[in-house]
Amino acid sequence: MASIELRQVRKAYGAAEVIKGIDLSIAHGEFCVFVGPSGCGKSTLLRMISGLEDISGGEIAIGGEVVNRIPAADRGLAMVFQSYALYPHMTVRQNLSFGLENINTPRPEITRKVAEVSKMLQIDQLLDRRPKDLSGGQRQRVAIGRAVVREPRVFLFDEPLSNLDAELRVDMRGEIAALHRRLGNTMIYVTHDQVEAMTMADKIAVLRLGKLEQFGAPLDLYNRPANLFVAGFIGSPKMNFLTGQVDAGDRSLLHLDTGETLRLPAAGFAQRAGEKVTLGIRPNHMQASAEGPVAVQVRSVEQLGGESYVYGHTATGAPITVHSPGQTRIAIGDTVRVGAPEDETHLFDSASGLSLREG
Amino acid sequence: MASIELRQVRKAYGAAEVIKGIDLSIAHGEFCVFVGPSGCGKSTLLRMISGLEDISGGEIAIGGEVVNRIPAADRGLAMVFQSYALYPHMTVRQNLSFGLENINTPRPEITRKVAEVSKMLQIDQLLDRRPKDLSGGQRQRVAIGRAVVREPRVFLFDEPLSNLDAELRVDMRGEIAALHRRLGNTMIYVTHDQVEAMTMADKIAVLRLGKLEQFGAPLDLYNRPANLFVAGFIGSPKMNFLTGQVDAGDRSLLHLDTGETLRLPAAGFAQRAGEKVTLGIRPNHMQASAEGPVAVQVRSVEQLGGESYVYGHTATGAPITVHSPGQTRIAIGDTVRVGAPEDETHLFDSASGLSLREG
Amino acid sequence: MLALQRMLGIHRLAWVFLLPNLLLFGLFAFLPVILNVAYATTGGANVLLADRPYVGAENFGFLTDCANYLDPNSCREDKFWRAVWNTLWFVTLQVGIMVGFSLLTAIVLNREIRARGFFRAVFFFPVLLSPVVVALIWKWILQREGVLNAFLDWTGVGGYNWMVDADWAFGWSVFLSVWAHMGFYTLILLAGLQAIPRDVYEAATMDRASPWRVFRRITLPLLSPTMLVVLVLALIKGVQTFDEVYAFTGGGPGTATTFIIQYIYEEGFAGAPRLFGLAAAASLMVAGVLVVLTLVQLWVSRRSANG
Amino acid sequence: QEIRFMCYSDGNECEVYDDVLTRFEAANPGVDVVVDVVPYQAILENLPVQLAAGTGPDMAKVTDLGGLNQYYLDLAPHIDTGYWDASFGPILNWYRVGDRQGYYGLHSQLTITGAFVNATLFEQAGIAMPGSTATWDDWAAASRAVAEATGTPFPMAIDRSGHRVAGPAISYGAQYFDAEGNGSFEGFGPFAAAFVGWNEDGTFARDVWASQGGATYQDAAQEFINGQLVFYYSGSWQVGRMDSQVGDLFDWQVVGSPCGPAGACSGMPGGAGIVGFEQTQHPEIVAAVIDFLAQEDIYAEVAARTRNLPAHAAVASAGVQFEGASPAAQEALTAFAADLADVSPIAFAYQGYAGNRAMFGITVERLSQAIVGELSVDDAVARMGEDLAAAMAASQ
Amino acid sequence: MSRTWAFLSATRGGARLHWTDWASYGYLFLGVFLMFFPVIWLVLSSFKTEADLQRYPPTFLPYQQQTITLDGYADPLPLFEITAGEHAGMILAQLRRVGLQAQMVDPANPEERLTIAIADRVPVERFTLATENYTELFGRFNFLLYFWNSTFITVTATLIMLLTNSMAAFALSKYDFRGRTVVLLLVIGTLMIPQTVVLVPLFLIVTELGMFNSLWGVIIPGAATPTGVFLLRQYMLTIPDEILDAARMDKASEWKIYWRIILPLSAPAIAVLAILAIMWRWNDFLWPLIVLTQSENFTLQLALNSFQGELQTQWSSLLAMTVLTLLPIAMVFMFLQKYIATGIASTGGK
Ligand SMILES: Nc1ncnc2c1ncn2[C@@H]1O[C@H](COP(=O)(O)OP(=O)(O)OP(=O)(O)O)[C@@H](O)[C@H]1O
Ligand SMILES: Nc1ncnc2c1ncn2[C@@H]1O[C@H](COP(=O)(O)OP(=O)(O)OP(=O)(O)O)[C@@H](O)[C@H]1O
Ligand SMILES: O=P(O)(O)OC[C@H](O)CO
Ligand SMILES: [Mg+2]
Ligand SMILES: [Mg+2]
Repeated sequence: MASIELRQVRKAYGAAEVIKGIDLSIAHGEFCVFVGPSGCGKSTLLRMISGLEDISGGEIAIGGEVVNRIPAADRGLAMVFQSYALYPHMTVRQNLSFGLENINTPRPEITRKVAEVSKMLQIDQLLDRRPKDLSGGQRQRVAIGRAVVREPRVFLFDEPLSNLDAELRVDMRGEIAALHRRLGNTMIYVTHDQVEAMTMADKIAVLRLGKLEQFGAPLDLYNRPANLFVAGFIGSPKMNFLTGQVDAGDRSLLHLDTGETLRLPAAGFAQRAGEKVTLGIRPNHMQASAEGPVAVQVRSVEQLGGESYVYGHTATGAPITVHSPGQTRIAIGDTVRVGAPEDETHLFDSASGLSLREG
Repeated sequence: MASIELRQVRKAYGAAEVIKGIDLSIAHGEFCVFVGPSGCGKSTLLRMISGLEDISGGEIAIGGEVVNRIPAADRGLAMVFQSYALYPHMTVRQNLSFGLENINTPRPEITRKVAEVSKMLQIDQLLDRRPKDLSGGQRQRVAIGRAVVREPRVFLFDEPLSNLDAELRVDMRGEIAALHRRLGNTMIYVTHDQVEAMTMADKIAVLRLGKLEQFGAPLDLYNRPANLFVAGFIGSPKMNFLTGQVDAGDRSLLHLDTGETLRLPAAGFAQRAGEKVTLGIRPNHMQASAEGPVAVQVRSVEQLGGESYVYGHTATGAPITVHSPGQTRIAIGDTVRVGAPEDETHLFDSASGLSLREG
Repeated sequence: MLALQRMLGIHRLAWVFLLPNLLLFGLFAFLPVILNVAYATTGGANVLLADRPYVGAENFGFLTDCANYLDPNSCREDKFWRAVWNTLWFVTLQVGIMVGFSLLTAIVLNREIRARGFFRAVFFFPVLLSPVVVALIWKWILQREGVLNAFLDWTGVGGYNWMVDADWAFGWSVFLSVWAHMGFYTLILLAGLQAIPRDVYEAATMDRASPWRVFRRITLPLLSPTMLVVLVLALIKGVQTFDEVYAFTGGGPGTATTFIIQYIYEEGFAGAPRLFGLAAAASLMVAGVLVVLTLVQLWVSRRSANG
Repeated sequence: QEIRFMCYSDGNECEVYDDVLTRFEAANPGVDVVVDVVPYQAILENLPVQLAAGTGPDMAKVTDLGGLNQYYLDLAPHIDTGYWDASFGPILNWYRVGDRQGYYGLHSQLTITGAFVNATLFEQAGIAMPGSTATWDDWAAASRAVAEATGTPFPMAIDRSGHRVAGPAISYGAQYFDAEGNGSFEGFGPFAAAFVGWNEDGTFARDVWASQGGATYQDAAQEFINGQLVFYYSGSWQVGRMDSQVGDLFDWQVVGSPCGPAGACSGMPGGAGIVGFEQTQHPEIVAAVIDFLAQEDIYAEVAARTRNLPAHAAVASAGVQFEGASPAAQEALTAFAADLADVSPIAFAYQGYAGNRAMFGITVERLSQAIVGELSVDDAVARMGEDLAAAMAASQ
Repeated sequence: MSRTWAFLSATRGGARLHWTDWASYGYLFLGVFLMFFPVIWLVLSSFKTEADLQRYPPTFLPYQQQTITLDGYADPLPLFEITAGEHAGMILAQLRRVGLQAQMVDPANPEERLTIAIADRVPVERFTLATENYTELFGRFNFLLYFWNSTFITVTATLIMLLTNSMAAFALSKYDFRGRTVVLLLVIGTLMIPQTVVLVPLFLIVTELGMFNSLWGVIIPGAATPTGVFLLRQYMLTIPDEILDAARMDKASEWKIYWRIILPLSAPAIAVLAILAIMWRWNDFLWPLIVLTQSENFTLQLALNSFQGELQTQWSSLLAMTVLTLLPIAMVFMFLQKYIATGIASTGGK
């Protein structure tokens, strides 16, 4: 059993506390993704789970057993380092087989597994090269291979696909998912890629400044973000935020700071009259139409071919992104009016940032 | 002037040729993005332009002057390394100011510029740390800062945003674009991110196995890919390909290998009767509808919240991806019929892979 | 090993790695030093400690009995103080020159040059020669009718009797010991240079650093662990310079090139009677000074690593 | 039984011993005498330590004759002491110290200091050589004149060794012993002053004494061999070298030791001897081996083959036909042997004095300092006395 | 010529020479002259006869006077060229020299005796290698035995030293434990006492342990050199800890990490230390001299120095022996120096 339990885990470098008491419980066989802004502590947390980093406070349990004092080598995990940390003096083949040799795998089996994994990662042509003779993406794949080949009870991946091209990334995503299905082991996966997070995760943990902001299934996070931060962080491009004040009388009317007025969803949110709130609308729910309640000054337009992004800002300067399928005819400098279906909006308390969603 | 001209540039490591004769001409002030599968030679090409890597054959000219024999330091470029290559013994501040000191920038100006750049990259809190005390993304930002702070005539970026979170990445994209506008200098940018490539580039160079496959404006590449490879590589998810044979009599009828028959665009392509061709349709142009001509067996479905992907395959096993806005109700195991508007399809010669587009 | 590792825990495991070396050390390095202290506090000319009378600090007193430490002639043991001052001068010159040239050589040899192996060998070969042979070679070259004078005569500058001139003899001693040992430090520095990742140099190139600045700001700081080895060893070995200069000048003319180890050697081993106690006491005084100097070096290097 | 003989060579001595000892082995089945040839440094520096630690060899060839006395095996019980007394006489005293007055060593290699002269240079200059009673001053004047006339760089030279200057110093009045028979530098001043003066005025080759330091030994044989030196004061052991290396370059001859103002014309005897050590497991065999080497025929053979002056009275008086020696060498060795008669009793006693090594060292160091100007002659002589006092105090 | 020039004037990459390359080559050739010329001269001198070695002014190449064997004369006669007088320009053989005159004969006409002033003749010399300096060595003592002893001592002591020192250096550089600084200071501290001084105490200890006159008495104390620990530790400090972390994640035991990661990555420092250790042990003289007194245990260095007597040193034999003992380590150096250039070009990561 390889469930992972974090209890009030803390980490400080000298005076600087970078992990500030995290509670997290990952069930056996679960695929958990860590996301969060750069520098929020994802890698640190991973290294603490792996046993490479000392724990300043709290407890980590793997499979029910507290592992605080168990050395990294004995925790039965494998890890892909963000910086790869390949063995520079070994060939790709040796990099891949080193871990297997350490657990006394018979030679033929090592050969078989290395062949299998290198094929899966499309590095089978490179087995006799040293890391220094590889491209960045090839190195990254070796790093993945080194962890994968050992089939441990827990995998820790630290941004394993960041240097791969889109196609390869899709392939690798598929391979990792397949591996997860086949081995049924626990995986913790750090990524900055929204698509990876959303598609691979059973659960996503959103971290920020060393604290856990929300932990849940991907669509839950997307559909019911617990606070402004999660709402802004999950989903790309970022959710648009409009601040305003709930009408003193009519709880379903919102007076934006821009002076414009919007209708709020009739139910589902617990806004009180007169409260300062923030309305969140995802770019792809923004629709440009003549009747849109909010005027947006277009600052730039990105045409991706199959879809396009319009960037602009409201009268008070709040940035607004509109994402629409196909290629758009809106141009820089235009003023467009936008709006969104009421049931696709989110409402947050402006002061605390917490979602006002009920239930 | 900082135009960059590559003429039949080649690079071989011993017997292995990794750059196989590339001709490319980047105008002064242009923002050129290199894309291509991992290991195709992007970094190598960048390093050759920078002067860090010897050129096995051909010529490189910067600003009209052949620089083959000019040492890297004298070429007036700045580069963000894929591996960062930060100075491990210097603080972030020193890392950033080193280049300025080398060109004898006055102290106060160094201080000012470093402050400015570190603020832009959101690393102003970290100026007194050493690289080893930074997170991966923070290191990457220092690497960007080190190049940016010097404001050279040409920038070379090697996957500079790969380890940043989505929001930061959007910010940085914006900053780099702004920098480009402000300095008006030439930039070469390697990325695996479709969005970056499409949104930032004036021109995109698509590389594959050391050769240039296509070079042009982003939407040109998207709308008029020169061959199957570019068509598949630009745009994410990948374009769907269906192989078949043009009807012996009616040039606008295509008999797919699956046995199904499709209508081809009436004009714009130069297919000949009886020719073996490949039809390309982007996932977001694929529409699931009862009348769709092609039957697809659904293998998996990804729900991203704002959009969803359906993966499946045709009767002959060709993979098909359907991208649709919103959350879909198609489930694994379903068979759906799909089709696409005729004018959103691409046609390629199956044998050579070249586009059959006319003009 | 894994079992042992679990039993001890990683931090105590360090001692397992240290054990074989510490055993050897304890017996063959520390113990002799302890015995040395015992010798320093005993007198007489007997070899076996059991036969030697305890004299306390008498040996130290004898060595430090001086009216004016700057004037050896005013000291009871004038030879010791002459040797001390000579050594001091010698070390200052020799360590500076040697480390400078070793570094230069290592950097040149680390470049992408042709026939690297040959050139490395060239600079290392003198290290392989025994001190006697080193001295012999340079005596041949520098003697009154030696090669150098033949050459100088030929150029018209005219020869010179180098070996009877105290200053020249001293200068040539410095030269000769640099010549003989430079290869040693060059080799160590060469290995140290290899530990600097190449991509950092590439970054510096892109940052338009001049060769000098690359050296100052990249090479030197990143080489500092190795530089520390070289500096500490050069200092220690410099103070302990003996054989080749002894074979070269015998310490002369007069006492111009008599260094502290020669004093120790002649008092304790070569001379008659053999004053082991005096030699041991002198060696402990030298060691004491060296310890202080080394601690200063360590401290400086740690400070520059942090600051 | 295995006997270990630690031997050092100046030429072929150890080879010759090894060879003649095979005869001893043949005569004494079961005995194996192994000759371990070591550098002289091992004898000088390591042997005493090994002896002190009880790990010394059974026998050795040594030069610090009196200094190692405490470890010597007394051969008396195993030998015919009468024969030894008759053969070696007073030389046996060199191995005796204090109340240890036994029979300890076979003096295998007798040496005596004396001068080599480049006869060809004299001939070229047309100057006659001073006679056998000539003084150091006579020789200095003559050598200077020859050097000047022939353009030779150096008139005279003397090895840098306390042993070498002992003879001349005695001729100048050095006493070397005080009233109690302890070492002393009484009377050394005049020679020191004269010698420093000669070094200053270029009569003596400054290079020899002034280019070295400490107690290191330095000879001037190379200068003599190259014809750059008129008068070279060294010793009988140089004959072989002169013979083989001067070759045809010029004629040289041995003139013994000049006389000094104190009346003596003394050289200094010396040499090495073979001794046994008390630590040995087989004292009687060791004694037998040494006694075997002391037998007249063997001794004569070894002396002839190693071209050493014999210390054995009978062998000496019979004369030795040195093997492979040219007529010039034979003549030179004979001249040296004849010079033994002139050796002053002080010199003889000094060679047998246990503290002489310390005194040799002190002489060289301090005299050199005076020559290079680090000390005045008076200071140097005073320091010599102090050094000696300190050394004597330490070795009590 | 132009090819040589192209070879010399190009860096490895093939690009044109930068001024720093010129400076480098200049420095190197100066180095060859200063560092290597004396060594070459030493080698050539080992082929000179003892008499030639003493000659002023010294020659670079070994020369020997030519001789001729003539009928009627038992020994070969030395040849001279006559520079002045009526026979100027002739090559004559000398019978004997008497004072300032020499009796000579014309080899073409051995009957007639000529009298020549010695100032008018110069010896006819020719480049000749005195190979007997070498051949005599082999006859003189058991070269192979001493070679074996030296080799055994060198190899064993070097291996023990490399193993124990690198283990200790690993502990001192990659672990944080209490007492680390103390151990480090002790290690460096022992460097301070000159070897000459501890020779006697060390000798007593070795004797006490029963290793006197045994090769192990040279091997074991020789392996306890603090220099190696210090050198290796400082080098190991530069190996990124992250690679060790990766190995720990790969379930490598600490021993495995030492053996498979640290050792190979320290290859340059290990190579340096190996070269130094081999050189130290091979050239070691003072210590074997005191521990080994029996000829069957002698090393080459002891044998080499047995040419140093009290009054005379046979330089020709000593030089020949020096060159012979130099050859093996010179070859070892050439072999090992390659490994000095196997550093971490990049750490295999970011
Ligand atoms: N020293 C070398 N010897 C042989 N092949 C090498 C060497 N260095 C790089 N290569 C190969 O050259 C090719 C191009 O490498 P390059 O680093 O340019 O790729 P890239 O396009 O930057 O890839 P990535 O996106 O993964 O960074 C790769 O296939 C790589 O394996
Ligand atoms: N030795 C250290 N001393 C002080 N602060 C440190 C040290 N190491 C890391 N940090 C800080 O801890 C924080 C967390 O770092 P961590 O590497 O876990 O970030 P991350 O979430 O992985 O970021 P990224 O996405 O950029 O890789 C960062 O802000 C970093 O600056
Ligand atoms: O002064 P030394 O050392 O040359 O001694 C000379 C010898 O005793 C002569 O036999
Ligand atoms: Mg990280
Ligand atoms: Mg790359």
